[in-house]
Amino acid sequence: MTTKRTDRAASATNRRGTARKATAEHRQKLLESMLRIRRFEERSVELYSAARIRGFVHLYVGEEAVAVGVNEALTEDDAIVSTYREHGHALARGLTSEAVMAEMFGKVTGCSHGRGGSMHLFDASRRFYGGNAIVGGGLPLAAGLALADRMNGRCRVTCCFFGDGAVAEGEFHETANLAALWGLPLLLVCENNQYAMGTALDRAQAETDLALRASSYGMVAWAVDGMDVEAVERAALRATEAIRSGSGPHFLELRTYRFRAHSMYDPDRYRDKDEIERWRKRDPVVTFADRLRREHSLPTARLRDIENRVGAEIDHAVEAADLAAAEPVEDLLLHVTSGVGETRKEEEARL
Amino acid sequence: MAEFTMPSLGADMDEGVLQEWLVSPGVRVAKGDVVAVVETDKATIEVECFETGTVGVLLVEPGTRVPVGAPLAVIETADTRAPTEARREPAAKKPLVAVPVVVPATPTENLVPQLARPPARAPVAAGPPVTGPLVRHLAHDRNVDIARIRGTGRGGRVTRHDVDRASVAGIPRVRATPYARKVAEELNIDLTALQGTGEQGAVRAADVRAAGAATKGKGGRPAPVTRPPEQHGGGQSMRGTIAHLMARSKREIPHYYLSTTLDLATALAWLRAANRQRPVKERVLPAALLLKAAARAARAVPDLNGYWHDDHFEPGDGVHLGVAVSLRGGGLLTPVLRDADTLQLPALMAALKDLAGRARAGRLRASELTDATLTVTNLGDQGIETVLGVILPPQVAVVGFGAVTDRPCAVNGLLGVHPMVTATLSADHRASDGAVGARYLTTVDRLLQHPEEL
Amino acid sequence: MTAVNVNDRTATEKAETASRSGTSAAPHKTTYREALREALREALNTDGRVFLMGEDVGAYGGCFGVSLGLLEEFGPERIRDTPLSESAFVGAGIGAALAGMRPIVEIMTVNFSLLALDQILNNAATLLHMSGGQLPVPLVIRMTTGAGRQLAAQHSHSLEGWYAHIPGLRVLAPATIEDARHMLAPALADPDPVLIFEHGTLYNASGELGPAAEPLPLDRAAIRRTGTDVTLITYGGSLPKTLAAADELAAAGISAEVVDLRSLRPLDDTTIIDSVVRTHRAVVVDEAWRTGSLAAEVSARIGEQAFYSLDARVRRVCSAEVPIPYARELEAAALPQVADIVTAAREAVG
Amino acid sequence: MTYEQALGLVREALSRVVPDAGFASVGPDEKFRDVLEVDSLDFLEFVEVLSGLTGVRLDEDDYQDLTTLADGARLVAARAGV
Repeated sequence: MTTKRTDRAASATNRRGTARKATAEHRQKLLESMLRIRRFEERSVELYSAARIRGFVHLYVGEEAVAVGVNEALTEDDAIVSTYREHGHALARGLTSEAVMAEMFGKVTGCSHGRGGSMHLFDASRRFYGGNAIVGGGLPLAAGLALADRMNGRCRVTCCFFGDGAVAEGEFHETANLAALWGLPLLLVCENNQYAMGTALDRAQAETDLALRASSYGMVAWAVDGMDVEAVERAALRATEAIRSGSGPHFLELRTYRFRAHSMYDPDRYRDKDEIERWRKRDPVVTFADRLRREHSLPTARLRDIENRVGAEIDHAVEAADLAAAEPVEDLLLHVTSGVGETRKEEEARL
Repeated sequence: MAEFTMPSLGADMDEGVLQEWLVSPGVRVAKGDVVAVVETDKATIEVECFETGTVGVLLVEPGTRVPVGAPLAVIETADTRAPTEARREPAAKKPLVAVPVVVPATPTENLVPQLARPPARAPVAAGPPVTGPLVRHLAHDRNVDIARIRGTGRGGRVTRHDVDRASVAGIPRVRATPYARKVAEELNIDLTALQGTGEQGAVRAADVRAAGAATKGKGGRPAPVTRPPEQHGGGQSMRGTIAHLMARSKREIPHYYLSTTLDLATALAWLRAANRQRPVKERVLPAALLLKAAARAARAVPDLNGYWHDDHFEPGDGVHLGVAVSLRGGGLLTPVLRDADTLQLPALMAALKDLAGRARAGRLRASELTDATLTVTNLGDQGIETVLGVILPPQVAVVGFGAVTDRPCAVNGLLGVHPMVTATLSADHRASDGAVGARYLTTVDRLLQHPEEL
Repeated sequence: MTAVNVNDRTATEKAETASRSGTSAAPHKTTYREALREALREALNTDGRVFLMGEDVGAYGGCFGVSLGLLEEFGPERIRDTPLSESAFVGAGIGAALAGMRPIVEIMTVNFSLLALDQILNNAATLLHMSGGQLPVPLVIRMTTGAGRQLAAQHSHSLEGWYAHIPGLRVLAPATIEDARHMLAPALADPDPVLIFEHGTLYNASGELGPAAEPLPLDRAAIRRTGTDVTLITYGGSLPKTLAAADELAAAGISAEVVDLRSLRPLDDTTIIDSVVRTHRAVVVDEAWRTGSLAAEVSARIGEQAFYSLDARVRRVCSAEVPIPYARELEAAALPQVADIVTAAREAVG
Repeated sequence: MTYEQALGLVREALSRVVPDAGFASVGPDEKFRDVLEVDSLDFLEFVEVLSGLTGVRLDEDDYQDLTTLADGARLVAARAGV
């Protein structure tokens, strides 16, 4: 029932999609969105080195095209389930730099009130159902969100991000089968950045063509150049339109690369330098900026405006996060249950 | 001018060793260039700098260990920026990393939480606690083994006070259950004299009560269904027990209250005459008369004589009057006059004197404190005119008598002065209604008008 | 595949199915299994957001027959058979709950729940807190538990204690027909995840089921029998054995009070401690292994809150620390029995 | 029997009933029943003991002369005769 699409077929211009998106103003928005993520992550490195952000932080530098491209295909009403490498997904979805930065500072103004941190960003109002620190942990959750939509006849998409590592988890196998079996309106977005922490793709997967793997569950699946934001956008639009028309789950394998280590904690000795350089040459932000300049869609002044606006936004986010208050310790036991305490005695004690 | 500092390279990293400089003073560096190699507990990591400019003084020699945030080198930040990296300088000229606010020049202790570094402490004395000669002599004197004492002095030293405490507690600790200790404390019984019947000879509550009882009481079977207030556990002292019970009574039992005034002229005159024929030892107090009337009335109106269990009334198997006896120095016991309605006045009086006396001396058996079917409170001696009692669960009523005092009253139309007493009834409205209560009090009144029949 | 819009079922249609379901209110003879089914039917009828999901809950009628007939009555959209993918369908239950549904997920037995433990712990129990209060998870998970039917080690676990260890979960153990019938509705109404453990030996228990008098709130234990000399504390499948032990003790002149925990998290300390304060002796009966069991938690709390009332050390009657053997005599020897409870109680009273 | 002897016996009888009573706190003319919280049962025992010690019969009518130590001593001394 499904045919495996090669890269070339995927980039075939889809008349209606490309025309609508080709305006310079829209392409500059894509660049600004990617640049916001890039600068945000660079600032996170500095703040982490100065020990003002703690814990585990996984940076998205190099994969910006995936988050921004996929987000273009989602409506406000669609849902997103993400992973611990989620700053890009959150910012692309519209969570403010301030809310995400404040969360990493552990402040009450953070998008999870300081309770989640870098790996657990949540925003119910934007149907951003958060990061998940368990590899593959978000997949069943996303299937459930899609199941509810299907049972209630709501025409919307649930998009689940996960990495190449997750494809080896049982939860990927179980969710892919369930989604295909029940025809769930689910967009499975595999960010194949070639490494599961320190384990290269071919040392972890017997079959490294992940799109081929996914198609075996009876769902439409194809691979896309994850470093080209417009290619990602086109592929995501095709997939979401098909899902909205009721043709069941779709799987996109976005081949991309992270320019920094797995986390701030990783000496990154398992990758050789020239491989990193090869992928750096396809830097999604730089290559897209060059393409826009070549096609006269990006005057230098316009680029400087974007850089300044993004820079100011991030400076403000850091200052605001610095000044914001942490949640009072007395509220420690809140949010364990929806009530004020677990037992009536605890509740009485707290009221 | 900006400082290049030792970066934090992991959640648990406090300090690092600068292994190698990859740049030297005067070299131009750009944001993101790798400038040094740092060794952490986990690995050696190439470290980038976050400023563009020329390297100034290298502050730290390779091979030195410095805390996270410590300045390693100075970087002269140039004003012009490379075009592609154009960034609007924020209003205050504030290069990112070098801003004093971000990385204060002062030592970085306040950045890295204190917890990470153990506070300086006097070296802990290794080996057995060092004790002075005086303490050793004292311990020898009191044949107390210093090695077995946990010193409370500085660094675990054994002090004079420790020895004193150990020698005073020299007597072997009695093996007893916590509840047994509590009952012993309440009945002020010395545990050490008791032979325990519990596990490995442990003294149990039953043993304490048995010791408390003057004579060998009934078999050691645990006390039957209802527990007198002071037998209830919970709370450290008798006060705690009474509080617990009274609170439960008020929470669960819907009390109704009735009060009436009884004319005792006939009864007291009869009693005074009867007492004249008796030796002082057998003299009967007015209180006994009231108790007998209360008991006989309970037999006549059985709805007030019993218990409230699982939402229904259970009549008592006889009229067993709990008589509230206040203990000197506070506290309350309610020894039980069993089958009080059948006791002749002298026998009732004797029983009352015996129970009250032993209650105050803490010599009551457990069985004498249980199974009251109705309680009587008499505060006449304390000069109180009216007492409205709180029902002791699971009973369903409590009778109250105030002081017997001469009061004005109408005697067949003329003003007279008679000895009167206010009798009250508090009853559980789940078990009975006002009419039943009223019938009870009028019965007491009628009985007291014919004292000879009591 | 057309989407069935559950919410648009007209009121009349709902009323019609309710009457057909025969949930009569008059007191009637029934079994624990039927009581569970009545509860499921009532929930499915009264709330369009409710649906049942699990392995063989539809066509097969439920591994223990609880959902027999529900597929025919409510259709495949709301009685969903799942592939053997515990992590996926429990996670899907969580996701559907986040999206406004009121799913009831049946995990065939607690033994298979280990495959979904990550979803239950790291998602269901934790999302509300990690999200700073934005994402409550109104999900009910039912699973069968316990031993005693010679199913050998892998099918005889009692792991309620593991789940009762996790903040963010409510854990229930209906031991009576009344609780089997009346715990589901309040559990569904709870905005947080609720786990209901049904002991395998209870399904066939039969008895009288009256109309919902006014069922005890979920976080209250129940005194199933009053007594004055010793408090026997237990839950779930061990309740019948504990009541039998109380009868034997009564014959021997010892008045035992039986406390049915009903809620394993949160524990109803008030009822437990009040009882022990009155009787001064406690025996905790728990089919799990002694080490780190719920019985350990209950006896620790008694030690902390009723210390000065204890006239004997707290005793625990638990399973022997051995994987549950197959052979009948061996399994019986491993599990807590009436005689063990009676012995422990007699030792306590002394 | 002299007044002093009688007073001694009254104190002796009272100490049997209220063992830990500090006599310093009770003046000869103070109502000892209130000061020492002596209720009717204790008072009856006191009368019984005093009667035993002094051989004097004390009826209920005499009670109003037994409210203070001094009155009691005077009553007993008078009743005991020479």
